[in-house]
Amino acid sequence: MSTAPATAASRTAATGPILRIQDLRTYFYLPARGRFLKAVDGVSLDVQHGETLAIVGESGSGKSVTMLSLMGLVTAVPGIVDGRMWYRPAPDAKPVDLLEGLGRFAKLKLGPPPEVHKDTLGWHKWHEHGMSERRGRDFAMIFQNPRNALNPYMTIGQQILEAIRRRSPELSAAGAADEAKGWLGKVRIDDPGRRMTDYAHNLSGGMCQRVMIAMALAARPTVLIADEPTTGLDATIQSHILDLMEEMKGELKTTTIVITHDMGVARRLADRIAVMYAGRVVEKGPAETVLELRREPKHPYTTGLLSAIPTAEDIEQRRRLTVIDGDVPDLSRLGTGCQFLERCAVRPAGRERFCEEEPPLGEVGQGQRVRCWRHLRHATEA
Amino acid sequence: MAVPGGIKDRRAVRRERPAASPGRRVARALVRETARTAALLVGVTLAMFLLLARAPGNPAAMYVNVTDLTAEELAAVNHELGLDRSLPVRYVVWVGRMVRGDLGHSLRSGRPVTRELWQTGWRTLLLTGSAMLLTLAFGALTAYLQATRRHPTIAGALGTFAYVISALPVFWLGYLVIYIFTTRLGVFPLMSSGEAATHWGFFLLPVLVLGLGNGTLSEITRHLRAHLEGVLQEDYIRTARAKGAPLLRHLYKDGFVMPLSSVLANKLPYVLGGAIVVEQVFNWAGMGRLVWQAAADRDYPILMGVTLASALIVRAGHAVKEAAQVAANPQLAE
Amino acid sequence: MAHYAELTIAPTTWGRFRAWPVGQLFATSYGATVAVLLTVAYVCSRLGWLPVDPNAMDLAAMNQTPDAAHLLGTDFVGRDLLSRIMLGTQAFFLPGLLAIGVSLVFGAIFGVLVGFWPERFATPVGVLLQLLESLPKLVLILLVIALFRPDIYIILLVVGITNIPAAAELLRSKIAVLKRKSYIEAALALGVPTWRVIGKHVLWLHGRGLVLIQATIGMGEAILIETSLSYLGFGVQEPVPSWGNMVGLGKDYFFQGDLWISTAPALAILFTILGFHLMGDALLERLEARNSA
Amino acid sequence: MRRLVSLALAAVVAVPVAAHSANLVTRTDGFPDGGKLVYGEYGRPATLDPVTSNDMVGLRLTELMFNGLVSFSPKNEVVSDLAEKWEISPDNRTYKFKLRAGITWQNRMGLTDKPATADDILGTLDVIRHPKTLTPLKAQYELVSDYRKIDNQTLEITLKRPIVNALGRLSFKAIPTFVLKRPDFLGRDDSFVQNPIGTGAFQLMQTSEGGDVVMDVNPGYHKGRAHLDRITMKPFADKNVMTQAMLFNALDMIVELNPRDIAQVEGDKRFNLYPYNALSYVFFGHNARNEHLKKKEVRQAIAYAINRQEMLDSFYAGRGTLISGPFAPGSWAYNLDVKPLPFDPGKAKELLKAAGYSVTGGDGFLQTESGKPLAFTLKIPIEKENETIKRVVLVFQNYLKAVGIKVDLEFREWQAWKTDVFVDHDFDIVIATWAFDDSADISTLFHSGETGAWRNNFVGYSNPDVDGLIVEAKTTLDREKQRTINQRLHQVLAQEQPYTFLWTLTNYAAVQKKVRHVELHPFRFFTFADTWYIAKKDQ
Repeated sequence: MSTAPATAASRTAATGPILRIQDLRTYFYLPARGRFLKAVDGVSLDVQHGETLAIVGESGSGKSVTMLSLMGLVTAVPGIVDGRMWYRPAPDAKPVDLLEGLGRFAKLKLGPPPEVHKDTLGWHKWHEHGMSERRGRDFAMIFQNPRNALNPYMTIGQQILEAIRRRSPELSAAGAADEAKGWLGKVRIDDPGRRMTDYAHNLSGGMCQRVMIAMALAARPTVLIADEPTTGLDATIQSHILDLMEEMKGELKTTTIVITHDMGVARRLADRIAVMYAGRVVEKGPAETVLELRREPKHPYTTGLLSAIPTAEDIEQRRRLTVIDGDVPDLSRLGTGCQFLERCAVRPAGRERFCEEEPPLGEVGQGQRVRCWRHLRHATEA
Repeated sequence: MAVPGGIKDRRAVRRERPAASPGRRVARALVRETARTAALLVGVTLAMFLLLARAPGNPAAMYVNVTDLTAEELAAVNHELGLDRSLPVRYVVWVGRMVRGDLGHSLRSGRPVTRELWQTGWRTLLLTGSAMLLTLAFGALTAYLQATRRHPTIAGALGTFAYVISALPVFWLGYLVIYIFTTRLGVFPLMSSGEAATHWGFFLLPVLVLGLGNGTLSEITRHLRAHLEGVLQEDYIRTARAKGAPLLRHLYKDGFVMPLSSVLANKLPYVLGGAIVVEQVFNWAGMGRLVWQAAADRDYPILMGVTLASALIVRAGHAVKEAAQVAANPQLAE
Repeated sequence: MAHYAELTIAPTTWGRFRAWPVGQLFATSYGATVAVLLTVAYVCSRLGWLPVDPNAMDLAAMNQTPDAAHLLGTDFVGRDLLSRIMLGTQAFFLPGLLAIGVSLVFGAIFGVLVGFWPERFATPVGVLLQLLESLPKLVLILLVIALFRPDIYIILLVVGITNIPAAAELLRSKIAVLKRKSYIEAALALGVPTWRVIGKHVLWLHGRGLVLIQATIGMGEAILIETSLSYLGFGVQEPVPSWGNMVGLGKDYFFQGDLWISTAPALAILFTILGFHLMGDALLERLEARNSA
Repeated sequence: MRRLVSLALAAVVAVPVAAHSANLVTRTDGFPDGGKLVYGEYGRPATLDPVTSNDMVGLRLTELMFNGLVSFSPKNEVVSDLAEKWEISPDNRTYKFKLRAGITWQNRMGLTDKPATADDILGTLDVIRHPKTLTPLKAQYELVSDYRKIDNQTLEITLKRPIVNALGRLSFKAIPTFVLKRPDFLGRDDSFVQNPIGTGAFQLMQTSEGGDVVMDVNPGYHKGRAHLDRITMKPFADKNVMTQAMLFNALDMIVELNPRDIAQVEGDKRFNLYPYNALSYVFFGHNARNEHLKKKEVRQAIAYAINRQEMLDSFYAGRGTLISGPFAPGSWAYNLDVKPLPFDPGKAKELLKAAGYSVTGGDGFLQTESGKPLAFTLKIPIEKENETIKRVVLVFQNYLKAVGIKVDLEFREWQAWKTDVFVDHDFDIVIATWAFDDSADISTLFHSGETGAWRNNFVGYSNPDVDGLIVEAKTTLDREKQRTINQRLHQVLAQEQPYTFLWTLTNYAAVQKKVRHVELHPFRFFTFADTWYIAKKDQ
């Protein structure tokens, strides 16, 4: 695969991306149906230092599973079966493959029908050892519905201190407590001293999410992953959380990956955007180009997503909302060819026959890639 | 774009005083539990008293050879034992004394009931307690291995062992164990001959038999495993793993303390019953033999004392459960 | 090496059954065979089709190990062990069902009462249940036997009653979980009459699982209690056979090397209870798996 | 005095034979002192003092720790104990006892060499007779009219009427009444009951929480200190485990070996077996109030229908003797020429047909013409270790079925069984054991006047000439005359069969070979324990 051209040079003096996911495949086996659920089917993504990448797509597109695979939190069987994840701890350090050695424990035979041989015990030991060192140090994560994500049996203070202790064990008890209060203050929680002794059920959803953010950032991760951070919160709290995240982005310059289905969130936070559909990346590129509705080239799915957002004008004239008809495909019954074909409204005139074959994620200019024959030349074309 | 000063959250304002410390929460739970136990004890002792009064037979037989006495002599004996007074009077007298800690004297040995209960009771408690701990420990270990699929072979073996041993009747298991370990291998001494070494050897066998063989092992293991699997899917466990925090620190309260304490409270009466059988086979001088003799002799004070003691043990089980669960789960206390 | 491969054809019910984890496969089939064997033994003994007359004594052939005449050997007065073991099923079959029935019915009633109307029923029912639980079982049964006849129905009735708290607690905690899921409130809000909600949603849909557990574990427990009591001499009395009193009589010959007399009935107890436990757990896991799949 | 017991327990006082013998002062048998003996008992003693103790385990312990005025020789002759010598008045009613010099109470609880005086002996009698003292001895000593102290060393006891074996009756154990909480009577709340002081060869050292009773040698014993240093009693709840404990050298002796284990212990060269014939016998009691059982032919038929020798051989390995009448074979009143009814099912059927049970019902059991079935319920008490009794009753049921009599077994809890049998007389047949001290006194068993509630004639048997014989036997003083009357009674009852008389079992004590010179008293067991010894090398 060609390396992405250095973009937004000013912000990223790095020679290469902080994180490069290459051809990641994460399958789940459904014994009742005897088939694989291909949640992530060959995803490749890059993230530059300090940059915020937004992964956008409907639920069931595999965006969350991609991140869970990165974090090593996928325990379902057979889990990660193929791919590499190059991670560069510091801008100038040599990249390390987080999935190095996967081949010894899980062999994937792609041919229809796909087969996986997995040494469960060995995989488990390797997987647990490999990732557990980096979680909470290099990578930190924030989750959806924060109140359930906080441990109901431990006070807020204990949970934040745990993250701080893991990062800097040398701190004294008082020092750690002060830092914890500092972080609570930074995420705009009132009276942090008293809050330390509260439990998750004493706080509101918004407050819990702030605690989650404080806890994640307290670990000073090099990469922060936010999985639908604002979903489920009501509008006002949602915008406060986004403001907070924007402020943190500016202040700490942490590389962030945001997973969301809400284009508004993506527009607010993202430098680059990747659109995922049916376990694959169908478009990725700088936020400006991807999000501009009328700018071509663009993947029909992205266009559908953008046009589904009602503008003020639409509301005024009470126009019917445009919808992408059809439904998200069943990931255990994916056929060959372009996955978006049934729902695609803009089939390339005269070249529909190409859609029988799945288009590659081809370069269409300025760091932008699209997986659609409307913009790519087919090998057989003259 | 600075966010206006800290957002006052409606929910936080409503609760003024700080969350009660675990210690105070446990204290409140124990007070509630003692009150409930007191009410229960009256009910239990009254029920047993009525049952005893209706049961045929008369303790006088322990004292004299009844068939040699004339009717008046027998009446004199009954009067001496206080059996001729009306039922309500006897109950009120008993409760009156019980409240002051005097459970009366055993009609058989003349020793105060409290001493008889204590001398035999602590052995039964020791046996039942350690057996209960063994059952819970085994169950927790097996459930953890099975739920986390860590060592499938060991987990499978322990699981099968749990199923087989808890289907074995404990009264037969006791004999089998004695036959194998003592008669054939001579490993365990059959009686404690005073020195500490043999005493512990003598103690280990009944605890093992009651701990593993009381018939609840497989049920407990399955209950713990189902509960643990549920907890492992909780969001906060995923957060804990994302934070790289040690899993057990986040898991132990909801995954172990809560289910184990409720299993302890539910299964304690059952293991206590099993202890009665094991005591007999292993010649363990516990409350079992006391109950046996007292029921046959209609030794009313001892029977009432035993009813009180076993009700207290069962309630103690519940108190431990309440205390543990309130200490672990802050939401329970409010 | 675990091996996962996609089936090209859609799985049939047999395919789905085969997909069950091996543990559950063995457990259910083992449990089913035990249940069948038990019912066959019970029916045969009821109809009197037994290999040898269970009460025929032969003082010359006491405590014999299994041979041609007596497939499982003879007991302490020379009676055939196999037919007595088959007859022994009568000791716990109906009484066991009675005990389970009692604990289930009353357990359900109390469970629903406390589950749905905690403010009104929690304390009165709670105190009653804990009263039942705190009574010392053994002393209670001793006195009941003294008062009435040592009849196994009465004894297992007492056992059933003392098991009500466990069943009630099981159902109450299940209702508490269901209520948090708020679809019960939704059904009530839609105007579905309360008893239908309780009947269909709680008792039928979710109750089945609990009934299953209580029935299998309950039967296992009923057998264990019946045999323990008969072993101690308080349950089923001679000449009616029960696995418990057969082990009890056999134990006295244990140390003299005649292990077999008590081992045969003990193994019968083992395999039967094992069958109930395995089947109960396996079916429960299927039920839970189906709910959460 | 008789006592109906469940089969695990047995009788009270023993048989006297009138004879004098010199009393030993110092131990001259030359046996070594030292060594410990640990013995096993099935069950625990209620109390440890001779007055309130009412179970065999307790009685054996009091034999070690206490002394009576007189005791018995290995040949069961009355010998001196606390009383050095005694004179009997011509009318056989007044007995003057001269106490042995130098008898002291055991040095326990603050007592040091306190001499035992006539006051203590008479004080003991006061305590026994006091209404507030609940003791089995009260009935036994109601025949004492009065007693007085002559001086510190001599006392006189007068009986209401002369009886044949008076001396044996006066072998109650003396207790130091001055240490009692209340000097005039002994309640079970008195600590003496669990912490006794006596004059016996061994004194209580401690009772452990587990129920062990540890007794050390009493250095000041008036017959010279016993050879053994310590005797410990360990209670067991399971007879099989007790035998295993002995086989594993955790016990040196078992008082009453489980019949099933006799063969195994006999084969083991480490142990000696000492048989002793408890004066008791086992029988099936038939309720004479029952319409079928009141006919003599039916009762006889039952006796003919069962093969007692086969039962004795297969269940007790033949260790016992069959009896034909209401006396234990060892007793002097047993009529040897009355043979037990033979096993003859044919004769049994004839008797039943003669008694009018000619019709055989559908179920194979006999009925009268009017269709009343010949069916009985056999009530048996539930006890923990009654496995042998179950064998006997099952086989009994089987034998009777062979001759067409239907028997249903009904097990009842022990106290409920006694209420059914002794108060409501709600039974057809029962199985039980009579245990005797004076084997000739069966008066209350068959006399028609003794059929009320809690009376010994619970079967309700009444036969005028049997009543006559009983009264005659009770009133004669002449032993020979009493023997012929009893033998006549034996003959009549052997025919009348109010009971189906079964057998008297031989009990066996198993003792480690290292314990030597073991003499056992058939009933009190430890009477000669002071002469037992353990060789130096084995201690």
